[in-house]
Amino acid sequence: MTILENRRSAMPAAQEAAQTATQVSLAGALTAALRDSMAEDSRVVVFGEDVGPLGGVFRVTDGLAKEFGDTRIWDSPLAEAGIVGTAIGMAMYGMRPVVEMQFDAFSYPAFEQITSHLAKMHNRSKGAVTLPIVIRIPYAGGIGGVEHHSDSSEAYWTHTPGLTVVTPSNPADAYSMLREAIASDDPVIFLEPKSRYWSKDAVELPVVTPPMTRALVLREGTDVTLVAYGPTVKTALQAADLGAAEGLSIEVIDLRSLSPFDDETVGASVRKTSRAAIIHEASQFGGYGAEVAARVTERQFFHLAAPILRITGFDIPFPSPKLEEYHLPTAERVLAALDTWEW
Amino acid sequence: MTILENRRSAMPAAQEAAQTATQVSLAGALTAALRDSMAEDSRVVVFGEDVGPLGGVFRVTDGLAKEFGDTRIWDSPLAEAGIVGTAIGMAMYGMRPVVEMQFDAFSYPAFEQITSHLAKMHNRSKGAVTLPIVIRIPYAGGIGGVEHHSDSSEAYWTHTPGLTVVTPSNPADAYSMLREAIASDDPVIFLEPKSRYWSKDAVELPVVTPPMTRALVLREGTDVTLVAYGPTVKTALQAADLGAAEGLSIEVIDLRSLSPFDDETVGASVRKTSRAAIIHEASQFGGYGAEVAARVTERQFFHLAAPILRITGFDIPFPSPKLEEYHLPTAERVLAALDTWEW
Amino acid sequence: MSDRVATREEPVRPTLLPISLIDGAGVAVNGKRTAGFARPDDQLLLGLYRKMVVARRFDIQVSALTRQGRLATYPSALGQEACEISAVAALAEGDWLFPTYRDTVALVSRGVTPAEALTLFRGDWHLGFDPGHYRIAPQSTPLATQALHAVGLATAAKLKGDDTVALTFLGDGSTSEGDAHEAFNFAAVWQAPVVFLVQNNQYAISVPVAKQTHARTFADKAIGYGMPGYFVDGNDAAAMFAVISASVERARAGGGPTLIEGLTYRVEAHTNSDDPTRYRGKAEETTWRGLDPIARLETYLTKAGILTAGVAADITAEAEALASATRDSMSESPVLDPLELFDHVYVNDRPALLEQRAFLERELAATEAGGHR
Amino acid sequence: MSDRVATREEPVRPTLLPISLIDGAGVAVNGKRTAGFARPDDQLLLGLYRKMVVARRFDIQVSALTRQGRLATYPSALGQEACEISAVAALAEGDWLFPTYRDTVALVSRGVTPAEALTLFRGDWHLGFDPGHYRIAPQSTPLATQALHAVGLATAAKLKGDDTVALTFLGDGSTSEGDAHEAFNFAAVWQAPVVFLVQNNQYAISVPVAKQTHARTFADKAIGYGMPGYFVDGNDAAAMFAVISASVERARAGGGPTLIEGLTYRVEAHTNSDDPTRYRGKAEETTWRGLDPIARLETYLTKAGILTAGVAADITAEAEALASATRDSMSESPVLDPLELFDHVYVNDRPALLEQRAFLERELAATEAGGHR
Ligand SMILES: Cc1ncc(C[n+]2csc(CCOP(=O)(O)OP(=O)(O)O)c2C)c(N)n1
Ligand SMILES: Cc1ncc(C[n+]2csc(CCOP(=O)(O)OP(=O)(O)O)c2C)c(N)n1
Ligand SMILES: [Mg+2]
Ligand SMILES: [Mg+2]
Repeated sequence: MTILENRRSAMPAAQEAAQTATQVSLAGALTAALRDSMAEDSRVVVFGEDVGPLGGVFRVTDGLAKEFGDTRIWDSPLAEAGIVGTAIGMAMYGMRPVVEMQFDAFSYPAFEQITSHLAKMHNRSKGAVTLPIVIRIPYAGGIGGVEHHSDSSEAYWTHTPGLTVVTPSNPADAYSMLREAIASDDPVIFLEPKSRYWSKDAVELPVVTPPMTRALVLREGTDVTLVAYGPTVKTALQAADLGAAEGLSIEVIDLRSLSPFDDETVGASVRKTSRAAIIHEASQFGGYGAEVAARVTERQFFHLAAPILRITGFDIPFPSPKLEEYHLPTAERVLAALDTWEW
Repeated sequence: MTILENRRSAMPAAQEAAQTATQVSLAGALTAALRDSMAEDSRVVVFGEDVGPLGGVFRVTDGLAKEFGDTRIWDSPLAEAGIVGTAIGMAMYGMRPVVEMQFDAFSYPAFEQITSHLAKMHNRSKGAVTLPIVIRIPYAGGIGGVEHHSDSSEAYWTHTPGLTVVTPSNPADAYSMLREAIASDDPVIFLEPKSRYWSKDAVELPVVTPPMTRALVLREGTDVTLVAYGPTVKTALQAADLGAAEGLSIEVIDLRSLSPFDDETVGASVRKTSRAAIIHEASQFGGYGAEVAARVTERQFFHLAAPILRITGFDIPFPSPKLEEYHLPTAERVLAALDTWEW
Repeated sequence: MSDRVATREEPVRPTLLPISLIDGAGVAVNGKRTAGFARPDDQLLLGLYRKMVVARRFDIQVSALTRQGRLATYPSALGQEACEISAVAALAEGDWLFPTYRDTVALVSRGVTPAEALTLFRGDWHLGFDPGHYRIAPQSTPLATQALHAVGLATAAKLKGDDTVALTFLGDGSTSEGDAHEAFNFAAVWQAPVVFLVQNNQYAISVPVAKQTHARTFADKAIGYGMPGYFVDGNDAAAMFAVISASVERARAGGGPTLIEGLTYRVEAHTNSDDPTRYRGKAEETTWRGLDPIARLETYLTKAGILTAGVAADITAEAEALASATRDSMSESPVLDPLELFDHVYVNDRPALLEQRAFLERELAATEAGGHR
Repeated sequence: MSDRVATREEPVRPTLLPISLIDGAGVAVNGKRTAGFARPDDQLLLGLYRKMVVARRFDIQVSALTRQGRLATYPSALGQEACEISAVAALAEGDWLFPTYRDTVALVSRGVTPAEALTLFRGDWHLGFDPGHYRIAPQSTPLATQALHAVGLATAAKLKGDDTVALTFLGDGSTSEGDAHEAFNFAAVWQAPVVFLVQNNQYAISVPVAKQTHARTFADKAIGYGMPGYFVDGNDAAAMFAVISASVERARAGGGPTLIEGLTYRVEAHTNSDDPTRYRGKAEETTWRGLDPIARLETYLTKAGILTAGVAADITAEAEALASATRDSMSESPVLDPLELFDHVYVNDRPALLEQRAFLERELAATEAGGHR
């Protein structure tokens, strides 16, 4: 449980003792985080498409409608700009809305509200207005979704100043980071890797993992720094296993926060290994990996023995279910990429 | 006229002789391109907000309503998703719509139509449907616009597979590239640098400049490759002058096409100079410069004597008119950045 | 502006009760509830009945295949056949249809083969047929977006002087999207030859209509755009066909767009991965099964003496043949070429994309040779 | 669904001719055209008149300052004062206003100082006042987007049990945006205490209303959302105030949203950089100047004996004082701190942004020291 080693618990000892570590899925951890945030702070409200009685198409809000009633969580009309726009108004009145976009590509109708208002309101008002809003977006592929259900939209959000963009890769982080996102006074785009929703860990809830803006070294290594986030963290760990078998020591970093980027943690690792690669599902051109490669190279150029590699989706629209396996980066593809370096 | 040196004219000699080079503004060149495309191909239609009798807020469609009548160019209702969405339907029926988004940030309501349909229709239909649509977007700052009127949105579009994204920096390219964009069977995001609308060159119209997907070396140099596009090409040329005065030989490249990227031209230059920088107005994090830096480094790492620098806007929302000068990259800032390298 | 008010005729206002020509018990309706629409003749109704039966058999077959794992997902239109089939039947050959993911039966009714139609949900590619060939746009998933495409296409046809009409399906939930509004508005301002058919099947996944609109009917929305609106019993094929054809023909004649609400019910789950027990009761489902569009037409046509045992057997045979063809076409997967992923991203070649294609090609070759993947 | 139809009362339907209480000649209107609204008492009308005169003087002053180059741009509301001022006057202190770029006079009428209000158009910063302090949202440029914020805020107030109402301005052109539709719909479904005030000033920059909608009135759109709609003479402050206050108070009492169309005219250019001669004739402008909202109220109040020479002088003095204060506040530019560019991007500090701040700080220091910039 390398991931858990990095965590400290903020729970009082008594409370901690009363709990036993159980298997929690990433989706379940998100549900728990929502429940605990809603219980703790009456300003937290949840709305979106199908988040009420149905509990969301991924069941992340399962049971919350019953528990909190329809003044705290409700089904909105079907319109994403409407969801984000009204959340902005609510936040201006002191609420802390957590809204759901049903799938990645269905956040696009809200693009103007997010980029022109959500991201800018604090700035344009010289700090007078804060918008503590969390936009939950299930994203990425790997679940055999038909078109428009597997986009990785992170590059759009991370290029937009004013937004904080985070993505958990495991249940404990899912819980802790969502709670932190809801508590943040900055608007947060909370990207949920849908292919990981059902993956489980033994976690005692509530759990507090390191601050969401910090990247974590999940696996130490000496030869290569492999940067991953969200759905590709698992792939990166697999690649590290595969590499180990071949005698290659791969250090795996889970970014957790895409904006801000943790220059310190990644920089330190790269100075150690002198080689780095980044893996993500989104297409490569202008993808998030470009920023990682560019900024790490800027800062660590003279420590680098080779160019930073990007192992990513191709520069094509996300493929149909039966073809997505050819598009999505795999551990094998990571290893093959590392092979292209002169060692 | 280094720019013109790179051009070949496709005009028959007789026609050429009949023309005299006159001062043409970038906006005027666009008007001429629209007029000539409309005259040549009855499938070309133009619509958008205020493009009719008013001639557009930047007067790019000036006079066209009178010349072609309201079945070829007309004012649409005020709704950007509507404009792009109906353009898609028209293209499916064989038309070649050229639509205008009034300002950069006002293309965001059309984000879903652009990313989920315009960019993907050809792909999803296995090539059965082509969408020869041009979306003209005046972009970037430098004209003292109030909020939402100065965004540089290129990173959003260039990360979207299926789109071609180009931006001219001078009147001759404006004419030739717009005509090429309209003639292209792929959807084209045509970014017009608004601060350059009124800049003039002596150009004989019609003019044919090199294919829009090719980058051009505007100024030869031996010490540094400075990559620019749209509004910053002028700044890059100023920087080259400034550098020359300091004994620094800067090669200036005008990308013209942001997607696709001309790896060949930029790569050749970098192999020659062994140093590169990219300049753009958009904020840096996840900006287009990240892709340039990442891909050029990937391909030319062992030719690089120093990390590729990015001279860009800050990671902040675009500032108010009186503060934009502090945000926008200047020739001095380029020189200062180059000074940070160990030479 | 007062000119505008004074000179423009008020468009037809939607009725408060759905227009009805054959009621739930299969009895012909007369008087006010018909809103002046005449019942299509019995032969035409028999044709609709045949297509509805075939469509339902297809729908049931596909749901079954989905449960067997042969499709990635399938949104059933069971119970909505009166809307689906009447729309297709009301269109002329040159007209265009803009369907959603819900409307696969409409595609098949218009001639798309099961294999072509199910390519999307089988997960082979995003689209399995040539839109230009069938004059059917790709089934749209981003809600309400296709309505704008329909308006654009219809406007292009009008500009060219063609008499093409476009009909687009929309769900009740989709009417909440901004794109639906923009489509209604552009169509009305441009007087585009479009018919908007809102299939009010009462749910947007789990969300009931009461959480979607405060209007009394979706047809009422037409008023705000200055176009005619009709509120119709969406399980009454006679009424749906009468209203849709009248609207299509008015559009064709230059009369502009129409907004039609067909009041129906989504009998099945939203898709196979949905669980309706979480948000609606059995009683409601039972009520609506009792208002079935096929059953009532069967009663009516049988009483009219036109649906004889012989005809019924013939229809069943046709339906079974389609079901069997569907099963066959889904029994073996087509060979997919992963390299085609790169072939239709752009019309114009891109060197960098060809490099990526070559990469995958090498990878695939290595795999065959026992390498990495 | 038929339940829904049967049980819900039909909301008020907009009239076909604008509601009018004082006509263009300054004469009180009685009978049908009042749609049952009573004329506010003369003292209240005098108060509106005073504010309208002051607002217009401010508007003229700012346009003049803009021509002198002291502002980057200014969208004038000249001629729209009856809408602007009635809206502000109808709100209680705790209510919220959601204005657009067009509505600067409304801000000033609500107490925002000229310097604060003009910060945006002077180009100093995107916003010059504290929204929470005045309960006025930032003036919105992306069209119709603010309407959703208004609905959200009003809903939050309702959920908290407060009796706060939100009023948002919208232009005629803005009604075409998807966001306008979503705002109307969310407000109606959630029964949010919101008033939507569409200032139909007949143009969206150069585009006339006829190219924007095919509906007879914008008020007619209310029907499609199941909310009351009112079509009002937007140059008649008496009517505007009566209808807006009634709507605000119904919202406050839990009666949900209202859509009001005020029929008015944008007398000036869209902004100082616009050229109306390209798209409209002088005759039209002259007609509308004849329907001026201030002139008619002046006639009415003078006849009523309540607007005496003394009061008029007093009002003029107030207007001139504001104009003079406006000139003064624009005569010198505030010292702007470029480093503040970095201070409000996030609440939480970001190391990388602090680095960029430090970079600019060094650059500025170098400039002072005679360096690069
Ligand atoms: C823009 C967008 N947002 C969300 C979704 C996810 N989604 C798919 S179907 C659906 C419900 C649609 O309901 P309705 O319009 O009534 O159509 P029906 O499924 O009932 O036919 C939702 C929310 C989507 N496809 N597109
Ligand atoms: C989303 C968006 N698209 C385009 C614009 C550019 N624009 C600014 S004002 C305007 C016209 C608005 O007309 P209307 O809504 O009638 O308001 P008015 O200016 O007449 O008050 C346009 C097109 C914008 N600000 N926002
Ligand atoms: Mg539905
Ligand atoms: Mg207007």
